[in-house]
Amino acid sequence: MGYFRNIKETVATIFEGMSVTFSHFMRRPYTVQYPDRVPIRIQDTLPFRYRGILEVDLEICTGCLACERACPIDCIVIDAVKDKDTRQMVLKRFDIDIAKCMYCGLCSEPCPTGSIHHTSEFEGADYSLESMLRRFVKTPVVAYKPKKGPETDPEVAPILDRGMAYLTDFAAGGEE
Amino acid sequence: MSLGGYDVEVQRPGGLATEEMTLNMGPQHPSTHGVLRFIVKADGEVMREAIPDVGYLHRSIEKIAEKVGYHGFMPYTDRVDYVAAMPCNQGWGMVCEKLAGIEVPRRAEYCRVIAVELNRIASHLLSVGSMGMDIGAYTPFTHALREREYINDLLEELCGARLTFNYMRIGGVAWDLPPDWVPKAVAFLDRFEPLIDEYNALISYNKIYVERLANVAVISAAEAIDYNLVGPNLRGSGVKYDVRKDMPYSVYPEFEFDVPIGTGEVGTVGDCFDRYIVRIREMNQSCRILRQALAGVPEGPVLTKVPRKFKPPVGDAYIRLESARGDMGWYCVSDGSEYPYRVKIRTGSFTATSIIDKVSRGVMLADLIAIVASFDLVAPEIDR
Amino acid sequence: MDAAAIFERLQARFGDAVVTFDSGGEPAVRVNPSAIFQVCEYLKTDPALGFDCLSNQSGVDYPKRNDIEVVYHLYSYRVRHACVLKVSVARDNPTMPSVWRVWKTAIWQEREIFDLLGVVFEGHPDLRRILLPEDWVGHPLRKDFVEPTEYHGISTKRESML
Amino acid sequence: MKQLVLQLTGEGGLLAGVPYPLAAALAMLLFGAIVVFVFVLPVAGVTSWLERRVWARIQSRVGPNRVGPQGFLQWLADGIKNMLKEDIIPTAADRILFSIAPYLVVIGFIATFAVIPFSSALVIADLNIGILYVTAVTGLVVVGVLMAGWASNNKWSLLGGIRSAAQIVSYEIPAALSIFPIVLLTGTLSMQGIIQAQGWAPWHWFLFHNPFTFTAFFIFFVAALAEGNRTPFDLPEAESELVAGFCTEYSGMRYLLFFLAEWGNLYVIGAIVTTLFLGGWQVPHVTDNPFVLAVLQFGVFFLKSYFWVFIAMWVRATLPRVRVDQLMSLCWLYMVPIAIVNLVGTAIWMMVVPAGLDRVVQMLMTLGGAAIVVGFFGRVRFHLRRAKLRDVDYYYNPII
Repeated sequence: MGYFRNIKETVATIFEGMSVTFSHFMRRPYTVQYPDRVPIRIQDTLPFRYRGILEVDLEICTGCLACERACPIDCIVIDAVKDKDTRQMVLKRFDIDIAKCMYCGLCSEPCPTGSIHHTSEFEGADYSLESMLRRFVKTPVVAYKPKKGPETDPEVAPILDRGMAYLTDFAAGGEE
Repeated sequence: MSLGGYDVEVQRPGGLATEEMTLNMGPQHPSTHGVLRFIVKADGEVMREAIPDVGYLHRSIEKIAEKVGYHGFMPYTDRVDYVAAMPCNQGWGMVCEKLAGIEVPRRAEYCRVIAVELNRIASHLLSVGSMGMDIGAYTPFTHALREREYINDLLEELCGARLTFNYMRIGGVAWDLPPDWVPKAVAFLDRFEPLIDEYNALISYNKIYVERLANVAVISAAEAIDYNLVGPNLRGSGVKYDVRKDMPYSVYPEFEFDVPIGTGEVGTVGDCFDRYIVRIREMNQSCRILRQALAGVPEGPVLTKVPRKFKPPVGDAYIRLESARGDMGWYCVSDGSEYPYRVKIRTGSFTATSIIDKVSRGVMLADLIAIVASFDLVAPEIDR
Repeated sequence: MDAAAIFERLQARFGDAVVTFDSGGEPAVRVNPSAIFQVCEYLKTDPALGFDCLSNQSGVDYPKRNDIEVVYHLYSYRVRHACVLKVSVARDNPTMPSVWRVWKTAIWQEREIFDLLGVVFEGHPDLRRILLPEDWVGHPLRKDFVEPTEYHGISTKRESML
Repeated sequence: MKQLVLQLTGEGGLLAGVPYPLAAALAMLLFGAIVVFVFVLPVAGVTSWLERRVWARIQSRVGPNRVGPQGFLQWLADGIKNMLKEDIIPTAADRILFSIAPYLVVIGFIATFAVIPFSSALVIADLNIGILYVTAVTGLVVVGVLMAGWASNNKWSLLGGIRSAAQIVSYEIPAALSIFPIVLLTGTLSMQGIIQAQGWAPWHWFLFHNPFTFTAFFIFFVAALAEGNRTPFDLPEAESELVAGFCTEYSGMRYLLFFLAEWGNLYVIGAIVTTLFLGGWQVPHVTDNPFVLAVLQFGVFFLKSYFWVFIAMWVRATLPRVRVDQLMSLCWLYMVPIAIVNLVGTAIWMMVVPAGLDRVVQMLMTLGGAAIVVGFFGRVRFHLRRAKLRDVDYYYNPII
């Protein structure tokens, strides 16, 4: 009869549901007590590909403007001028508006040296929009010029290695 | 008031003087799934009509597409449906590839399928979880989100983001599968599959839950097709149609999987419970696809050479793919320039919202919540 | 049935004045705007065609050709085939019949086209703006749409810090 | 207490010269205040903390664990925060009704503490109509909730208030009908009398007295949950439907009072269930020291009632919410008829079943109850195994 079947089903399914919920008393919670009660900083647990706040290694920036062109929302502005005397590219300005950035990663893909890349830093809260503007060039610097063969400068070499690690992680084939 | 072409007359036996109440549900209501508003005309607890008012999340993504170019639009597609961004990525990739006639490497197709199916599970988890929450059971929601977090971890390792993936590119995917990633994904499936059964034991077949959903908002197959319901909503009405099976794309023909449909096991075919249980079963099927895909990832490149200044020939293309919310249509017109001439995204939530007005007549106020949840509406997808 | 076969059937029924074949891009059937309702009704009711679903309806603005093209992507769940219809309406007076009596889904899809492109669908039961506010001026997906600088006193532009 | 007041007002007492009725009234007020602040408020508060912890663990979360040891003082922090918040009364609201509604709700639950027997001696007033008093006084909650819903001048609030009124009034009937079998068995309405009719051992409890009282227990518990607006009957404040139901417009302290009443009510439910069906404060005879005995009895009573509080929390974490029409059909089609069957059945049982068989049935019922518990833990073990065997350690495992 429907009447008693309803009662039976109600009791049986509630019994089953209650046993599932009770079993969770014997399982460990899965949540992380961010930010202060974590054994390791969350940033250190993030994968290599994590797209956090952008960073630029000026030492290996070639000033090619590929990232500026690739950015769909124009949050990167670069002023690179060719010095008439030394015939070198000089970076006068390299600004990224982190407040505008949407962390898509399209800028780091075409970078020839991996100079612009995402870090695992994601804590970006601040009190003003102005402080979200990252100005990487403090004083004009000479752009990096890729060498034939391996990098010899002991200061630049590790940075370049890191940059290339980001770059080789991308799937090959995008360029043409 | 005449809205949507229907005039509603309130019939009252005996002339009991009651007043119709206009309730404004949303945009700040707890269970409107994003930003969605219903103008509800209710007679006590019984609704006369519920007129959806959409547009609160309209970000003019289709207009943006005309300004940012083919490559630059990829991250915007994440924002079309942020619960299941991978299918949107794939949709944009597919429509551009169809326009330009680009062949995607097989390994890239496998990567896409793996990412999309993981994302589909994540989206369905959110859907069934929030369904439980809307019906008043909070525990299933956290359990579902807990498993979703694992998927997010996996996708984060794959593409560096948890929500707005931007994983795919025109002609393939941006990153190859990371080393040691495949065993992790298999381990997740091993963990997750029994938890679907646990989830069913906890909530799906709970009598109260079943009673809340069975026979509510029954949509017949003809009605569902007429209103262009897609995906699990359509299959809940008993129409066996899945783009992955019926208009195969990518490498889906290589996988074995079933298309679950609503059978009316606790009520009528096409009720809220059918739409719900179809999603649960689709998670099982996605696991099946994932196991096959993860076992058989071929070697090779994951991205073809596509010019950075991507200029497809003049013409138009329309593709369908099965996103988490069903048959998603991407229509793109190219005028041969660097920028798409026109992009139209036909999403499942948009058409599902249009039927709410029809099915919500004469049901209880609490049922509207169940109806909205059962359609798995995602507000940004409605408004785009 | 592929697009050519569908076109042949339509041609036999309606004649060349109403339908033409468009092979640029995806093969499509171009329909005279005044006859769109009859064509759609035929497509739905004919048992061999059986297009029971309007899966996508979109509008494209062509200022150079001075017309707005409304594109219908149809699908038949019964026969499992698809077809594309294209209708061009004059840009300065974009009016065409609504097909909501054939497919209910057209109610909302036509509202969206009306909202974003300004095509007026005659006979539509509820032709209001859907995504934009009721008092919005202009139709943004038209190519000549200029974004207003402010809306109700709120500026639509933000100074770039860069 | 009477002696204490007499002593104080008598010759050489602290309050010599004060008329006895005034002193007695003052003493009552003072005692009531002490009870409220020392017992009722912390009980409601701790219940709120416990509920959040229990919920959190069921949901794989941690829950409040920052204020005090294991977050034990969270309720205090929340209370102080809410006290300090601005008390907003909407301009469109009915100011007077809006202001007094929360107090009515609180009175409705605090007044029940007057008859709850914490031990054989610890009871404020052992009324001879105790259980009737409880059902009557909790009716005050309806008035408060309906008042809050109406006075807020908000449609969601109104719907919540109406739902609540319909619900509480309906569920009073099965609740009362389930009390009657116990009254039949004991022949008294007094809470102490009902407890004294039971013993310390489970087979002495009315829960396992006969099949009808066993069913009556569940009917009563479910009806009490419904009266206390607890899930699965939390329709009046159904968050996903009515925003916050009757307390949508409330904030600050008044909002707090509603929740104080809700959690306090939870304890009252547990206490009444314990009294009626679980032998109340009955302990085995271990000591004659009245003080030790009182502490022991209080402890037993407290634990038993908190067990049912825990069950209510656990139910809340498991079940979804019923719909309004289902709520009513559940009450009138299922619970009321079954409660009447229980009542008649108990009466027949008392007449038909001989005393010797009675004892056998009680033992069998107790064994049956134990079997249910064992079966339950079997299912729990099954779920644990299914989940645990395949647990993955690939991921970052948090340390709590």
